[in-house]
Amino acid sequence: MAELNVAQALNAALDTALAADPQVMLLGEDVGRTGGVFRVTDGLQRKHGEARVVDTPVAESGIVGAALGLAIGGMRPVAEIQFLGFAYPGYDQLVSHVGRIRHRSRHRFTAPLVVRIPYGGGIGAAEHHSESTEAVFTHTPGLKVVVPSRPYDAKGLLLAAIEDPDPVVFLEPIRSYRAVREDIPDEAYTVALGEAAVEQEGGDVTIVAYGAAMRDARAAAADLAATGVGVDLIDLRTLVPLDAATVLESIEKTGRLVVVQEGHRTAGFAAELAALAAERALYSLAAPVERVTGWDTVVPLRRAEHHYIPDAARIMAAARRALDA
Amino acid sequence: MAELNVAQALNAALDTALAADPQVMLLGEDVGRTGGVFRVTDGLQRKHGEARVVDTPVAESGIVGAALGLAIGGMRPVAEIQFLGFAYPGYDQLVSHVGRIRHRSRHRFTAPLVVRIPYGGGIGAAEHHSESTEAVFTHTPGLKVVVPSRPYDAKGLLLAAIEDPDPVVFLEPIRSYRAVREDIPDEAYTVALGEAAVEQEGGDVTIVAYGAAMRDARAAAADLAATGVGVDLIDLRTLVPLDAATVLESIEKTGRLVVVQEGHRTAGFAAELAALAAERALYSLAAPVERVTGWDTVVPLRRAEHHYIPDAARIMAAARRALDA
Amino acid sequence: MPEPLRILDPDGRLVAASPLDSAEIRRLYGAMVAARTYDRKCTALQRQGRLATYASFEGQEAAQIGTAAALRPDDWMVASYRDAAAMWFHGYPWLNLLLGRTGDERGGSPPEGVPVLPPSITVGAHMIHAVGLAWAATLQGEDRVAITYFGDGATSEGDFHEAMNFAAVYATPTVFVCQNNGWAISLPRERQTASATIAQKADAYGMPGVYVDGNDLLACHAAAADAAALARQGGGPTLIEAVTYRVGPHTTADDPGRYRTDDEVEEWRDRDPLERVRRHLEAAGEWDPAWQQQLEEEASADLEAAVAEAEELEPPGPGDVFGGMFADLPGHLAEQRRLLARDRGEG
Amino acid sequence: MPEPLRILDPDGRLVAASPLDSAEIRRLYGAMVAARTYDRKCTALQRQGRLATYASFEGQEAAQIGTAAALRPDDWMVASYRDAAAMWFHGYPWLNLLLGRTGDERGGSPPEGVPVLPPSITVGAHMIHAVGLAWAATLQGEDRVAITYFGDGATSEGDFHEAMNFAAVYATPTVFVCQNNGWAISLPRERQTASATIAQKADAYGMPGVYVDGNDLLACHAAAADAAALARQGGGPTLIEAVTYRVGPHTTADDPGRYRTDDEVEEWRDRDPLERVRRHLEAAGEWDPAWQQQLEEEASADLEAAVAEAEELEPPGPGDVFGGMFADLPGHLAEQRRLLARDRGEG
Ligand SMILES: Cc1ncc(C[n+]2csc(CCOP(=O)(O)OP(=O)(O)O)c2C)c(N)n1
Ligand SMILES: Cc1ncc(C[n+]2csc(CCOP(=O)(O)OP(=O)(O)O)c2C)c(N)n1
Ligand SMILES: [Mg+2]
Ligand SMILES: [Mg+2]
Repeated sequence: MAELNVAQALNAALDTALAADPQVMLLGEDVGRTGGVFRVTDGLQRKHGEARVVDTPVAESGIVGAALGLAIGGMRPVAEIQFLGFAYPGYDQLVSHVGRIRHRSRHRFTAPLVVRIPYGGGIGAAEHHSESTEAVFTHTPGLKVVVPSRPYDAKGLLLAAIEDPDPVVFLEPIRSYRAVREDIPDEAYTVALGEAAVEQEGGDVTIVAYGAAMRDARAAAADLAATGVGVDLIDLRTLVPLDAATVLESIEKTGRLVVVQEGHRTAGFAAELAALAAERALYSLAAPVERVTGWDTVVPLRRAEHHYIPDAARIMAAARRALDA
Repeated sequence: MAELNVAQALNAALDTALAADPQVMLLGEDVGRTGGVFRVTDGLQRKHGEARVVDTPVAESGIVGAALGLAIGGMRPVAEIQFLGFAYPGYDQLVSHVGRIRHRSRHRFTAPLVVRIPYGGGIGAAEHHSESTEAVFTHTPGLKVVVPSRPYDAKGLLLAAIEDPDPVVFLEPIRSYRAVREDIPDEAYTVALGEAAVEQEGGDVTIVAYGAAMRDARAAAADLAATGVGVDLIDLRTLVPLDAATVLESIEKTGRLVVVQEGHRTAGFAAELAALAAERALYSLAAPVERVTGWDTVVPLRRAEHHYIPDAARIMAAARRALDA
Repeated sequence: MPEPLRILDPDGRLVAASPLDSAEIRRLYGAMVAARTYDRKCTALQRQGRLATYASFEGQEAAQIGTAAALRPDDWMVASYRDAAAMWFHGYPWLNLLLGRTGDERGGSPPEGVPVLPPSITVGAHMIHAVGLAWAATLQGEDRVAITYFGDGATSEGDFHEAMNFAAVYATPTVFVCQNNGWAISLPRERQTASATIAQKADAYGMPGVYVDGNDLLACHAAAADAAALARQGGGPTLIEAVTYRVGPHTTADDPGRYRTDDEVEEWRDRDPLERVRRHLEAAGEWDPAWQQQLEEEASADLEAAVAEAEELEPPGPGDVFGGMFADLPGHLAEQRRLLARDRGEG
Repeated sequence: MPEPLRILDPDGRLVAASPLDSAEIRRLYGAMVAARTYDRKCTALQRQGRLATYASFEGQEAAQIGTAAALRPDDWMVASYRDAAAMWFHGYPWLNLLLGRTGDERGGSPPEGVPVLPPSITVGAHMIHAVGLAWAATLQGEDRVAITYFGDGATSEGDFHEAMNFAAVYATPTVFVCQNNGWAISLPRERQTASATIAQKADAYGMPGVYVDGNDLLACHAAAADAAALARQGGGPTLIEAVTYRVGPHTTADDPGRYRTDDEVEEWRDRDPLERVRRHLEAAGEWDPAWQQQLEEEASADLEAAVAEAEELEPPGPGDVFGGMFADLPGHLAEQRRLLARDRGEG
């Protein structure tokens, strides 16, 4: 047991995986000598060697494409893209090849790889450093999409992703890297992909969120609970495959759904959850679905970022509307 | 007036724009000498010269990025990507720069460009030639997304897109290129971006579709009408900015919504429309929203494509469920 | 323009020592004949509507068979839609190639142990996969090499650049074979890039580049054999530019008359890679019409059988559409399959 | 390694004829001093939490000012996050640069007529914009040139390759300036690519490549002047590799101690580009401490004023968040702005 934050828990997961399986390797920009710009891979090159923790040239398509070749060749690459805003040059490799090689070859060739990507805003970073475009990956066939929100899940989900026989896009909430600590078992353990966590139960309103937004969702849920409102708080943890059953069950109970998503609004993942409700839980809905999202704008820089990122106050406001409807 | 199909109407629009504005130019793979793999640019290089209708190397990021530079420099480039499946290498340029330069420079530098992209399946093409990932572009800030379904709109929307001061992703339904003909005015005209077309009115159920799916939606609507069912059939024509008012108005009238989308299901554009209904027309909904979509799979090749692409029968089945709910 | 590496001149005369004995040359000639038979058959089948669009490789047989013949059976191959000759020679069955062309993903699954990926339809993205495969082999202590085939047009894609750079930086055992066939659909080589040769691009990555007569079976074999040997010894990657020509249309959907002259095509027909080897063998008394006929008949028979087998296969069903995406069918795909059945009145 | 183009040796002695008269050298020296003053000020402001992360260009002043000084005022400039010296010299105000660093998009809007795009934060994608701008100028019959700045790491991106290829294929008047400062965050130049130099990559595109001492103001100016003249005459693009060094950390968030030695840094400090010019001027009796002090004081004063102006600006509001996306606010953004106001209890 050790008290670790998200970044440390991820580091522990990678260390565990590298120690346990000789096929596991890390590659990415600055993951080796400096241990990554967020220090998630800190010390791993020194411990596991330059052959298994590899600093790459600045070329995201090359990183993802090489990882695919490595995976087909029997390795278990864990690639890092430095920020989600720099993943787009590698998107073609993901959509055209990583997510398709199994299908294209009818299981003959497969891509057991993980692409780790720090995502999300809230730290007043430069342009392109605060993206939350997870919806694009959820719309990409053949990829699993995982978004931890807390240290314990971060380690367990990452180990599950590395073990998974299929490609996983693993999104790490930047502003949660060092926000909270949890007791983390020293040994290996997994948190199953595809299972949401019901963090809080209550009968009045369902709040669904994931990743970085969970902090604000938890704050809002706590405040609501304090005023006697019963909140079902769900951390999706995995977006693809989605744990629809857990979400639907809660909606059927509460009849009120608030979905929180930092990403852009149009065709974001919150839309998928709203659609789920409109398709499969319509008769349970007592109030219009509330989407609390980022906007269809560039994520503002430091001085205006707060106008973009959904915060506890906006989540509260949405929940109140749902309750008052 | 001339009877033209979609490909010819687009050719006429480009010819008109090239003749009217010396800043307009076309660039893309094989758009010049051969007139494009679908002949949409047929004859335009001979007529307007090699400087204005440019065959490019095989490099999609280069095509989009060069178009951006050309646009900032005062030109009105109309770039072609040969198939939507080959647009991904150029996606970074679209999301990171084309959609942002105006915002980044607070209107000092702008990107009045159009990226034309044939999209969608139904012709039994090779892998990557049947993509329908329009949702990705609708989730990309700063881009307008236009999808014509018929010859008249094809010319009018393309001319409006070329005139537009902002970047437009213009998706051309491959299987509709030569499917129908309409009388097209010889002179220039525009169809305003952001306005849906109500093609048929009826009080019982709302069917919303766009692009290639309109053919099947029309067939289903006709069959339903024949059985006495009143169908509101809406062709969105523009996905961003969305004509939400027209869709909501219809839902309020019919209480039943069927959304047709060839793209993958999860976080597709149909989800956005379902979310719209669940947020802003919930109390009008008399039946669960029905999404008729492609699946979260690779688009199957020729021998199995029919299992993927939404057809009139599936749209009918969905409408019947909505009516019987 | 540098002089391309050449061993067999257009008249079939050796201008350098042959790296292969005549038995091997006969074997490779037979393979070229079989490949051309396949190529012609596919074009014919497509005309009859029995195949989807087809991309002919006529004229490029020496570049493909010559280089592929320099490989070890366990070497990886990552090729494109126009490289059926190389893929087949390295173990990818005609049946699989034909299935792909009928529009059936099952073609993408070669027999277990055949180290050939399904053909890449996207231009440029696949070369880096060969870099990753070669890298994996090295990490696993194997001396396998990975060869990748691509065209002149593919060298304009950013992915070509990143693949070349990664291969050189990590000294992966990768052999890059660019078949410069003069055209990328309608774009001539000289407007694809302003460099005199594609081979010279290797220098930008600190890797050797070889400029080869792509219609010379022996020169292509020699260049690939040297590159594979260098790679196997840990010497890193090589770029081979095989100068050849696409005698047929880009695909059966293309009309080359719109962008090139028949004279140009005829000129290249006169440099036919099969004829060159045939002359060489004939001069050595190693070729006669009877053998030629036998080769063609055997190839046709094999292909007829493969076509029949491909066409007898039940078309893929919904199970194939959903079943290939993940190792286990996840809940959302099971649900979508159910929705399809329901729409079809089966659920 | 080839000998880099050099005019002023490390001791400030001319080893070739100077392309500039001493008045101009004094002007450029003053600019380098102002740039360094800005650079140090920004690092200080960042430590006080008044700026977001900052990327220092100390050591690269000659590469930036020398090349920028070879431009015509109407030439386009497309640069990166580390190129403030070049951008400022070409007309992009300190105020705009500082605003960007405070995290305010309004910094991205230089005064009308300043042909400098906001700095590129993504690595690699911006070079092609300079190709498009140069191409547009040609199409419009203007003889404007576009210069683009990028680092050694940027040359690994596919977009570098596509930009270089397009520029050469269309012979656009583009000047590519690679500041090889030895590092891409923690990756040393020799592991970024296996080629001996970056300049030699030009040959892959059939374009001239020039290898220049990037700490030599006069050599950088000469190389850029030649490239710009060639481009203006329709001679097409040139790649300039300016060999220099990033003396500071990658950004204020970086700890270079993790990947490089102080000795290496000290070695380069001794080759300081400002000191080199200072010695040259001093030897010619064109420099004295008083002038130095005056230069620094003037620069500080300008910067103080700019900082004050930047910090007095009202922070951007919701209007700025939504208002910059399109020429006219579309319905969906108006609706979203309304939703924000409603959540804030303002609607
Ligand atoms: C990424 C991508 N862009 C565009 C295409 C469309 N396309 C198919 S083949 C081709 C030309 C390729 O030329 P070359 O690389 O010389 O290969 P060849 O066809 O001559 O064998 C193009 C542009 C594609 N398949 N993939
Ligand atoms: C596409 C992209 N990938 C990664 C990054 C993260 N990043 C910022 S600077 C940098 C290194 C760039 O090195 P170089 O091109 O040499 O420029 P320098 O910082 O040395 O001036 C990286 C990897 C980025 N900004 N953009
Ligand atoms: Mg070619
Ligand atoms: Mg650098």
